[in-house]
Amino acid sequence: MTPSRNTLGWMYEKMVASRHFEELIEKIYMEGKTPVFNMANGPIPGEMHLSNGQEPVAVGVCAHLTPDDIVTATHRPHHQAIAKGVDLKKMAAEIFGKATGLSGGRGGHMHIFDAEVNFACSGIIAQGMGPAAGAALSRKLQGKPGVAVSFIGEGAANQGAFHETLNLAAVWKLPMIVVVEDNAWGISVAKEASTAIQCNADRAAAYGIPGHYIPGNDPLKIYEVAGEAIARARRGEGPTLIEVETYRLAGHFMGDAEGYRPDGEKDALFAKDPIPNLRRLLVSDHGFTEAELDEIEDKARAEIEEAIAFARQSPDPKPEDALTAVFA
Amino acid sequence: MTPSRNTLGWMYEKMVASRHFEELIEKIYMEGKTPVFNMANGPIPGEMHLSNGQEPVAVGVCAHLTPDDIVTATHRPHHQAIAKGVDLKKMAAEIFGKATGLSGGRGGHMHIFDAEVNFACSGIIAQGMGPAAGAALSRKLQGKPGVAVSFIGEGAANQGAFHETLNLAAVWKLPMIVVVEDNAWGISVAKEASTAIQCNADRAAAYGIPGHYIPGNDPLKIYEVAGEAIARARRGEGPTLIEVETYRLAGHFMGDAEGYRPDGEKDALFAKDPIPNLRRLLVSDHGFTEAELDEIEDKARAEIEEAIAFARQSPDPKPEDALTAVFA
Amino acid sequence: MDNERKLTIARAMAEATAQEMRIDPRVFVMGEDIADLGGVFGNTRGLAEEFGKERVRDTPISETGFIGAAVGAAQDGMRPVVELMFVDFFGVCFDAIYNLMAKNTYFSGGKFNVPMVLMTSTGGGYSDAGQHSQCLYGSFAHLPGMKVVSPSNAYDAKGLMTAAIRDPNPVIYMYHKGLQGMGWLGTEKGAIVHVPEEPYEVEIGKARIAREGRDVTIVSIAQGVHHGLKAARILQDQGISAEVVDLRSLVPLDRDTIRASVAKTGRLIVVDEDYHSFGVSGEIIATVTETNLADLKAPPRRIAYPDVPIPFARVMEQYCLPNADKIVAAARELCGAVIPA
Amino acid sequence: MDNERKLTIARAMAEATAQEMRIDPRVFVMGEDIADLGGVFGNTRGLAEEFGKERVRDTPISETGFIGAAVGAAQDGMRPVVELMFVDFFGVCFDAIYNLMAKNTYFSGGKFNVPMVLMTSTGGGYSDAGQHSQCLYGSFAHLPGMKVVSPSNAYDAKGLMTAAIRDPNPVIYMYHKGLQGMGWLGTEKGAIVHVPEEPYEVEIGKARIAREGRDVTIVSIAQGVHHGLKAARILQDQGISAEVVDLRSLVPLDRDTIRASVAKTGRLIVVDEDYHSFGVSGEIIATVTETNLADLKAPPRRIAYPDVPIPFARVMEQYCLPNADKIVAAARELCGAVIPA
Ligand SMILES: Cc1ncc(C[n+]2csc(CCOP(=O)(O)OP(=O)(O)O)c2C)c(N)n1
Ligand SMILES: Cc1ncc(C[n+]2csc(CCOP(=O)(O)OP(=O)(O)O)c2C)c(N)n1
Ligand SMILES: [Mg+2]
Ligand SMILES: [Mg+2]
Repeated sequence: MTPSRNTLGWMYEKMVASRHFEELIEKIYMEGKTPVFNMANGPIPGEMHLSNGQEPVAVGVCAHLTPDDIVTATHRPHHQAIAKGVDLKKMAAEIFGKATGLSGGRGGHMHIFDAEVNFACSGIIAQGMGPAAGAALSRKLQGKPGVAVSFIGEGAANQGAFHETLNLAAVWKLPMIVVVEDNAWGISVAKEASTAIQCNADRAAAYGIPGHYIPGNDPLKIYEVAGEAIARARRGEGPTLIEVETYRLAGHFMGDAEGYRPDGEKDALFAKDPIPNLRRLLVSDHGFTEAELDEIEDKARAEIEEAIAFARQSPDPKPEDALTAVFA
Repeated sequence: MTPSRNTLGWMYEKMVASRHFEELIEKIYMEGKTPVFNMANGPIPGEMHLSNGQEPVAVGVCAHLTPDDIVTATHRPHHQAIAKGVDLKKMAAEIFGKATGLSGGRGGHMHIFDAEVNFACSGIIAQGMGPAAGAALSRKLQGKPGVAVSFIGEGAANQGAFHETLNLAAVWKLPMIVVVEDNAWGISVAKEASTAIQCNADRAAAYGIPGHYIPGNDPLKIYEVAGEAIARARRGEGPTLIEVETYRLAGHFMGDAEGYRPDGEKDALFAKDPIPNLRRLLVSDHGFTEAELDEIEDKARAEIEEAIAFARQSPDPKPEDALTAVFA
Repeated sequence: MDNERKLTIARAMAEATAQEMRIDPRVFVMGEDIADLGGVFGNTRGLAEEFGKERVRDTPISETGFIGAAVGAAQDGMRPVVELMFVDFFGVCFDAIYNLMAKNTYFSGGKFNVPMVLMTSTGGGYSDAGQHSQCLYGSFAHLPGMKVVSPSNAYDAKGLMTAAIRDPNPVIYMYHKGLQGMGWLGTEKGAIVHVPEEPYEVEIGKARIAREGRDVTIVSIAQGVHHGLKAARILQDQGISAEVVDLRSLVPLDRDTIRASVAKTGRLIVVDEDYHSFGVSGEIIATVTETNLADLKAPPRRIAYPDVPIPFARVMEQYCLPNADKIVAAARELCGAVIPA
Repeated sequence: MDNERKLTIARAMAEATAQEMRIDPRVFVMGEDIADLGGVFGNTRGLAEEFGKERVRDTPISETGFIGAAVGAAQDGMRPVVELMFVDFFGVCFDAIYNLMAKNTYFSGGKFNVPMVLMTSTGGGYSDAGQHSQCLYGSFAHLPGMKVVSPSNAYDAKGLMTAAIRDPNPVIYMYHKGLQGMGWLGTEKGAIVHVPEEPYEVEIGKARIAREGRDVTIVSIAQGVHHGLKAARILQDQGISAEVVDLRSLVPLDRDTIRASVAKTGRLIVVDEDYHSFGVSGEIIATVTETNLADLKAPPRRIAYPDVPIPFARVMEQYCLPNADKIVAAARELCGAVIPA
């Protein structure tokens, strides 16, 4: 399955948008946090987990999804949210903790929820999986279309919820895909120090479902494999487990000194940055012109900048609104 | 690996003892519970999960263990406790809730703890696994011999703890064995309704460790496979996952009407009762005489009856001792 | 009326669920042994037969998985009724409950809601030991974002279940095993009461005066209400008039009803089968003293489960449990009555 | 003395652990990111370097697995010090904590004991939102079988850690992120105090009078103690003398010290960053009113976290958190002082 020209352009656009989003967030996050880095300060306080380098997974999978499909994400959700079509302005505003944010500032960066496009998060490792299975079950019970995709990190594949949910989805043949973003690290702990086997895709055997490992952080390959899995799920044939090699170009969170990385690892990863890679490929193999791609980039960046500007300008929530929206 | 004649006799003895224990418990449990069955009444109140039919797993595995090795068991622990060498009198007294019981009546049937032989339980599904891994880790850290065996049911293999613990044990190469007693049912839910694959032993692939399925509720085959796994663990080569087909000849707990069983299942199981089977085999293939086996049986039964008599005669705990032993 | 239809709590719960399932296709039920077996405690009996095993589904022993799934289904527009067989098992799945179910409405600023019911059995008294006998009322009530109810009788059981299923929010529905009306768990007769056939709601967050009185207020929930009522009958013979408040809900907590009662009686006894410290009993006492200090004629008292794991041995467990005698003794003390030898 | 050695809580915890590891080979440490990284919150810094990665081991993200393992290791004679990175994650592993760790001593009639320390970070104030900012003091303190401590300063941090490691029982050691002395979480200067080099214990279960006073008692733990001390300084200027009680332990709870203080002042404010209802604040108020009703000159008050999930937005979170101003206002009210406009 090769993406159409349109889809290729969309993928590139969303990757650029996602990266630009992270770059701006990164810069703004540091405002008010120098010379002394204190998370509580600045226009964007709290923890910040950037997704730089992991864009291929998000676009390769979400290219197959409609707003009606379900995605659950993690503590590192921006790239997936952007690829899923979460409202950019409201999302940016949420990350700034503004009244105009998706949840009026209650959730913040680790709790991006957009009911319009069925996007939800949990900051607790692997705990988005259960809800994804449940949404898939909901569609099955209602006889309504829709697949649910749960994105997790490779570190999350050692959490009990991973096992329970995959077994449940398999027994009930739910239209669900679990996508493991293998960026080689769970904070400072390397995959091989935490995971008994090399490749989590092999764990599909424990549930009698298909499992695929995709090396190379390659958006087109991801597109292909995810497309087949999602089509399979839509046909009612049950869940698939996909693991994707990807690169965490940033620290685990902002402020991470990354002392645990072997020498040279970061440089090697930057040399494999998937965005320039895809750009080259689009020109060499898919007939895109440089001008066209520049235009796509400009558009992507402009949209992001608009969203960030919206967030900046938006008002703070009323403090006492903290007490509302606990119950429906 | 074939058991020695001595071991064969031991296995038979412990199987008979275990069965006789359950038969007596079953009878006494009903005292005070007729004509109206109320769990709270009688000399043995509370839930009661019998192990009739599952004796082969216990003896086949525990034949390889010393008192110094560790076993963690479940809500259905009697057969394992007996095979592990838990003090029979104190165990019986514990099940009666007596002052002379293993924990002075605080634990009861689902919480059989005997520090003398490193035996512990949890009534929460699969939650004995973590402690077994930890005991294995303890031996590894101390450079002391000892393996830890965690017995669980096939239903427990869908619990998150199963996954987390096996991964942990595999990453750390712990001297640990997980033995899944596949009695086909988790209360009223059949294995195929709860488990995405036929055989939990295949889940070993998710941890890069050996996995073995043993059909037929066959104590000799269990002895062989467990022996290899335990020897491997003692050599420092890491954990093994073993699943054993076994038969639950009783209800899930006393009072279970077993309406969920297909017609004829119980009869078919009784026809395969492992105790008469082993007896026949010992005579036909291993040169035991009927008289010898009668003697073994008598000895086993006598010991059980003594234990039960001890329990019966023992005094109740002091009510206010409920408030003690919370902390060391 | 003697020829009125009386139900057990188990049947009342099942009836409410069935009635909602008939009118609302979004309602479905899942949990361990809730289909063929009808629930270990009988509260889903008959549902699988009527609605089939798609809508009434047995689950693997994977509480994190299926309670998490209920959250996702609820967010997707369904109305799951899900069972955690014993409340004691909450430790294997609490994240799905308190970090997802209870918070996703808030995290989404109200854009998602999570209309689900989590049924779970509570309580001891039948020697099921320390991992199968707890109430844990306080553990659930302490954490924001979920309603918490527990009926003391079948009328409330049905009405609370109907209200819980219809509620757009997550509701923890705790049913006490000793009140279920399953013979094998013993039967508290007072829990088996008249239940109308037609659907009705009992408002979540409203306490009920189970018995009026003047001298002392006994506040409790579920099984404790029956201990309170028993004590009140004994006290009446001894010339002490006890009011019994059945909380029915812990979240929201009907603080007004509690306070009004103590404002009248001037004396408070909290009866709580959950652990003594850092739980329900402390909260009720604080609730009263914060606003009604001047009304108190005597220090408030609590008859709660001591801070120890629940022992198996009958004599030990019974020693620890609240009961009418303990309440009577406390009430007499509070009222300055002579304690008979 | 200005030239005395001052440490952060993070360093004090690491020092205590290292000292115990040197003298006791049974002590080992495990948790996520505690080896190479030295703990996200710095409390295991230097341990892997000194003791190697066998004794200081990074774990997979498998809290049920490795906390369960700690229980088994403790029962087998080791003394694990294990970390749950944020207390908010307790929902994925609480069974191992409260059904195993906390109960196995009891279940075994004292034949096994479970000498382990579970370290976990608590608290908000830096906009980490609803799954990374909770205190959950009440959730742990409510359940029997585990001790629960939380230091407000580095001296206590070291002494409590030493005591916890040496204790034959399981101890939950809660450290408040805002007090850790990690610059990136802000730094409460009052937490950085003199810490002797040699090992010492601070007795678990003993509260400390952090400041003496006559008019009102402020009871708190961890971060709340500093709010209390700040408030006390402000109140002093306004002619109100506040006593500040630093609980240090929730289990065992030093009820005597609390009661003695209120017996003296007649007024009680509980400051609790955990959720308002069914938790610590209710328990403290009940503790006092049960025995010292007559001493109370005014109704007890609590400044606690409201019963809502913790919001991300700074203005919202700060609105909800306890702080010195709220305490000052409450104290003035209790003391009948004029509230300045
Ligand atoms: C249950 C739980 N344990 C621990 C954490 C703390 N934590 C946050 S992110 C993280 C690492 C996750 O690694 P991975 O799943 O590979 O995702 P990545 O950060 O690489 O995207 C950890 C341990 C958590 N949020 N939840
Ligand atoms: C976490 C948890 N969930 C549910 C239960 C209730 N329960 C007790 S035994 C049982 C079935 C267990 O099945 P299996 O593991 O196959 O063991 P068996 O009873 O067949 O020996 C269940 C669901 C429990 N004790 N713990
Ligand atoms: Mg990762
Ligand atoms: Mg089974």
